[in-house]
Amino acid sequence: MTAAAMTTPRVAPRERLIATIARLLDGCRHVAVGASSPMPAAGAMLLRAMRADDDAPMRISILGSVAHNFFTNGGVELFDCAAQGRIDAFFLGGGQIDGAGNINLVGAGGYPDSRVRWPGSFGSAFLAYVVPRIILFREEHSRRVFVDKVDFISAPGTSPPGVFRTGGPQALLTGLAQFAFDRAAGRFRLVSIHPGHTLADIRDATGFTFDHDAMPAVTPDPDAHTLGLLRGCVLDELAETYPEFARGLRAEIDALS
Amino acid sequence: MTAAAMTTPRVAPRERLIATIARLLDGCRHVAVGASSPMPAAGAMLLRAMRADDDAPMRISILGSVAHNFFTNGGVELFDCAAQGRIDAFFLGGGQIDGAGNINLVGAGGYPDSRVRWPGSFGSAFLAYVVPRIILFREEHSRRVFVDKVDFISAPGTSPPGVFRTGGPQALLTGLAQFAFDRAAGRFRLVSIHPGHTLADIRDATGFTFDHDAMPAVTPDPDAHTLGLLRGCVLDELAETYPEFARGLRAEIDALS
Amino acid sequence: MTRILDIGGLGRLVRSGSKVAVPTDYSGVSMAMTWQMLRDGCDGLHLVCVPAGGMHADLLIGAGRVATIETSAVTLGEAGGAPCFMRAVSEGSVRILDATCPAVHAGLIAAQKGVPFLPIRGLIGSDVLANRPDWRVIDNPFAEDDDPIVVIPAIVPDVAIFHAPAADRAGNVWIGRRRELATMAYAARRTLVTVERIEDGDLLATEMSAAGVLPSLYVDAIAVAPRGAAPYPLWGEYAGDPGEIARYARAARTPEGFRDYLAAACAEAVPA
Amino acid sequence: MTRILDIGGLGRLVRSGSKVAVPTDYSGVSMAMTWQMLRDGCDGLHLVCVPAGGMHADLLIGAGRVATIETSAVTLGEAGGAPCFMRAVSEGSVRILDATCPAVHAGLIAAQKGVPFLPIRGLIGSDVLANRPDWRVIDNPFAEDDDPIVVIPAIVPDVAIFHAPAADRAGNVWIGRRRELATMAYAARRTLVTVERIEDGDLLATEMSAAGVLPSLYVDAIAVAPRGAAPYPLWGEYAGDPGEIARYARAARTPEGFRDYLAAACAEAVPA
Repeated sequence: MTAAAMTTPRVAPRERLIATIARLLDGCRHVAVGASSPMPAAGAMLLRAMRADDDAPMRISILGSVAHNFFTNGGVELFDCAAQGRIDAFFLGGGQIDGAGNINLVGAGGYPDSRVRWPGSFGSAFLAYVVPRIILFREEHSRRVFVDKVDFISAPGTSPPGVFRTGGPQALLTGLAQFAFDRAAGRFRLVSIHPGHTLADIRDATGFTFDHDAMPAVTPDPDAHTLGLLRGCVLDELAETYPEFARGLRAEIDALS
Repeated sequence: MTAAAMTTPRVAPRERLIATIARLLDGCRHVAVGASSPMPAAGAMLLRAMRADDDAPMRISILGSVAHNFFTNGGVELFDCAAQGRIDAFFLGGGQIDGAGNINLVGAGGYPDSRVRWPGSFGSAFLAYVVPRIILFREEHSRRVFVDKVDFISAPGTSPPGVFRTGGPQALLTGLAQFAFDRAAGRFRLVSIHPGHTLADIRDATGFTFDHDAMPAVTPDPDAHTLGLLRGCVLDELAETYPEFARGLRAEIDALS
Repeated sequence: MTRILDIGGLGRLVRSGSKVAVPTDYSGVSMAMTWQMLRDGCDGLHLVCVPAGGMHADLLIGAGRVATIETSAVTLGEAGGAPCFMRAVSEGSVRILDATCPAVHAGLIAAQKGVPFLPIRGLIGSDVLANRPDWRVIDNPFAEDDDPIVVIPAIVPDVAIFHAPAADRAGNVWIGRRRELATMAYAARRTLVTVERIEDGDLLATEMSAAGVLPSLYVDAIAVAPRGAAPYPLWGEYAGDPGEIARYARAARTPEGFRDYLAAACAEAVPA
Repeated sequence: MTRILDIGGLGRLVRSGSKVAVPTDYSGVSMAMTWQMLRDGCDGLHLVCVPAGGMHADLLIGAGRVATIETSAVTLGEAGGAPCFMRAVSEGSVRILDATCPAVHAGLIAAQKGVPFLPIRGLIGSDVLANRPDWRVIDNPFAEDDDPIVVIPAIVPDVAIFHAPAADRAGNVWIGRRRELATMAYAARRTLVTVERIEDGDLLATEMSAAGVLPSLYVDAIAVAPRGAAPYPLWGEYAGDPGEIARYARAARTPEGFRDYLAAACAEAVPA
């Protein structure tokens, strides 16, 4: 271990994910996140804090929040706004995600009388088509989630030529790794593996095949400045909207030292 | 002249028109009138005053007015509201009106470079289809206005079967007479002639043929109670929105005595 | 003319078999009317969630009142999945019309505009579309090349039901920026609203207050129901009670637990 | 990020040949920007009146700045017809796209929703439709029998321009119930607003004020222009000046009278 590495502060896994989300959002002017999405919100808030000196600060719209709500035209405005091209990034998850970037928020094992039923597709069947940078985010990285073929397509990963589509998946972030989505190929490529895991771990936990380098990169840790922002103003800001989540993250950070 | 007739107050021509408009609106729950339509507004206000004791008072929406504006969704709400079937009556005029109930608010003599250009169709090309009781109102009764065939159809009087249409012209009121519109026949029928005019006058001034009884009725004068309302609370109310018009009408009334 | 009733009178205006539109959890759910409908016994409902359902939908489904649910999702948010909904869908005891949020809005806006349909992007290639034979794909008539586009038929609810902070005596309702509540009312044949309070003034009197008003023209009847959205929050008025929603989520995991919760909650929520 | 400029800076953001959307006479016309555009010399405009035009449209037409006008009407209201408009149409010196009010709204709402068109009832059998080859009639895909329905293509203005009472420093604009102003902004590539004043507070801070706000997200630049709608009225702020509009109507009856009025008014309206 080098001296430099020794002075690097220790990082909680969720801090690394939040910092990765911030990187994935780089260049966005307006990011929207769902009502119950504290990790994406944290990543967006972190990026905004990192860019506080820019003359065009990034907007963050948190659905269902009062404090982070720039919308005044009711529930339809998010979708209209996205269709107008005014939302650069949005996060989607899924009970199942397959190697072609299809996501399933509806249920597993048959339809309509699914063996396991999830809440439903929400806005995914629309937003995945019109938001340029869809980030698929699911912490649980298992063969239960990452399947060869989803049982129900809430939103397809790609569309054939001739189908209107200005957006789609760009990245997939999990508790184990970060992938990029190649829209032309309709496949994921492993970008980096989070510290402490191996390519074999990823393969074991993933039910679909994906492209990767022979020696995949390791997901970088956030630097000290970034961590300082995250543990300072970002965590404070987060606590206003997601008090429970912020408490949990703070406890995780405290446990590091 | 009978004693009864002698006690009937004298009536200004525009008071008679206003009272006729009130009769034409009988049974309406919601009447909308254009921004510059004091006569229709006066008729609607008169009917509302006559029905003040009803438990379901009639609504009047005056476009562009602040005091008589029940709308909060911008300029589109009138049209949405009409399409929902929530507006029972609306008034349309026209630079030309023909015997098939077609109206022209655009221009005479060629199109687009009309010899005489009028403002334009406004909402007529929509409202005439979806408001059940369209009342065509034009004080000037001349062959210039009432033509055999309009030069431009802003809104047709009737539509062929298969064309969605829940509304259309029901009556035509002019400075000389009142007509009913027969939608099945696509023709006007003379209902009554205003006092002081003859069938021959109407024929001379009308460029289209119309149905009529051999001895057409005379448009009745408003009774004393109705006139009292019109000259009292209705004129006061009218003055709030149409001060110029109310002043003129009051002068006309004063000149009677 | 908007009628001002008590909650019992409002409940009697909902008929069995009706298509009922209700808002999403943070928008102004009338839990007061949910309890009243559960007491009144109307059933065979076609529930339209605008655009997603929560505890209100789950309760009605659990009590067997819902024949069809049309929604982009049903969830208890932080408290997890909606147990009765998930059970009923898996058992096939409720018909599910899976949608996506903007498609629900599009259907209501079509009704608002008196048009038979509204076009919407997205959806093509999804199983959401594949399972909605009542939706259609047409060719964009303005495109030079093939450009398929989905069209959503108008959704005309028999009744729209929601909760808002205030109304005035004329029946104007303050909805603030929750304009989907207005869309529901425009689209519906009848609109029933519970409010925290009825105010003496005219909500249309000033430009400031008028901007957030659903005019009485679209409101058939109102009842006062203090804290009528709880345990859901009401914007600008009170926070939600996630503990109560979590308690419901735990109870409703079994049909028996649901039954007990329902009996206790109905008894408590509506004083005789 | 909304920029706060002076009226000259705002005017420079309008390019020749742009499709420019402006509101109707009682909705919040920016006469301040009309004068500025007349001074700045941009021309070849495609003017979209939402949904009808008045003195602002007539001035731009009279000054030869308008190549195409898309509108349901142009009128000076009580002061009669719009002289320059009527003259230009009769002479064929402006291209007129006659519409009907809800069709203009439909085109903008289609742009708001990112769909290529919106359907609309009415119009069939009218010469309005007959003279709009850019509109289409399709078969209602949900009808069992033939049911032709008109579809209006999206109207995407390059720039929307209007006047409002107030904005805050973040660029949120108070539009009250004049929601067509929001529709214009949603639909347009760029939105420029003149306001009576800029307020220090946050217009989104309270539910009451937020309900009538167009968020800064949709507002590119703002300039302060006191009495910027005059001689048109501004709701909640000041009445119109019908005498001035009548004076304009009389002057504009001849090209010479128009020219004199324009020169005097431009000089007066925009201090150097």
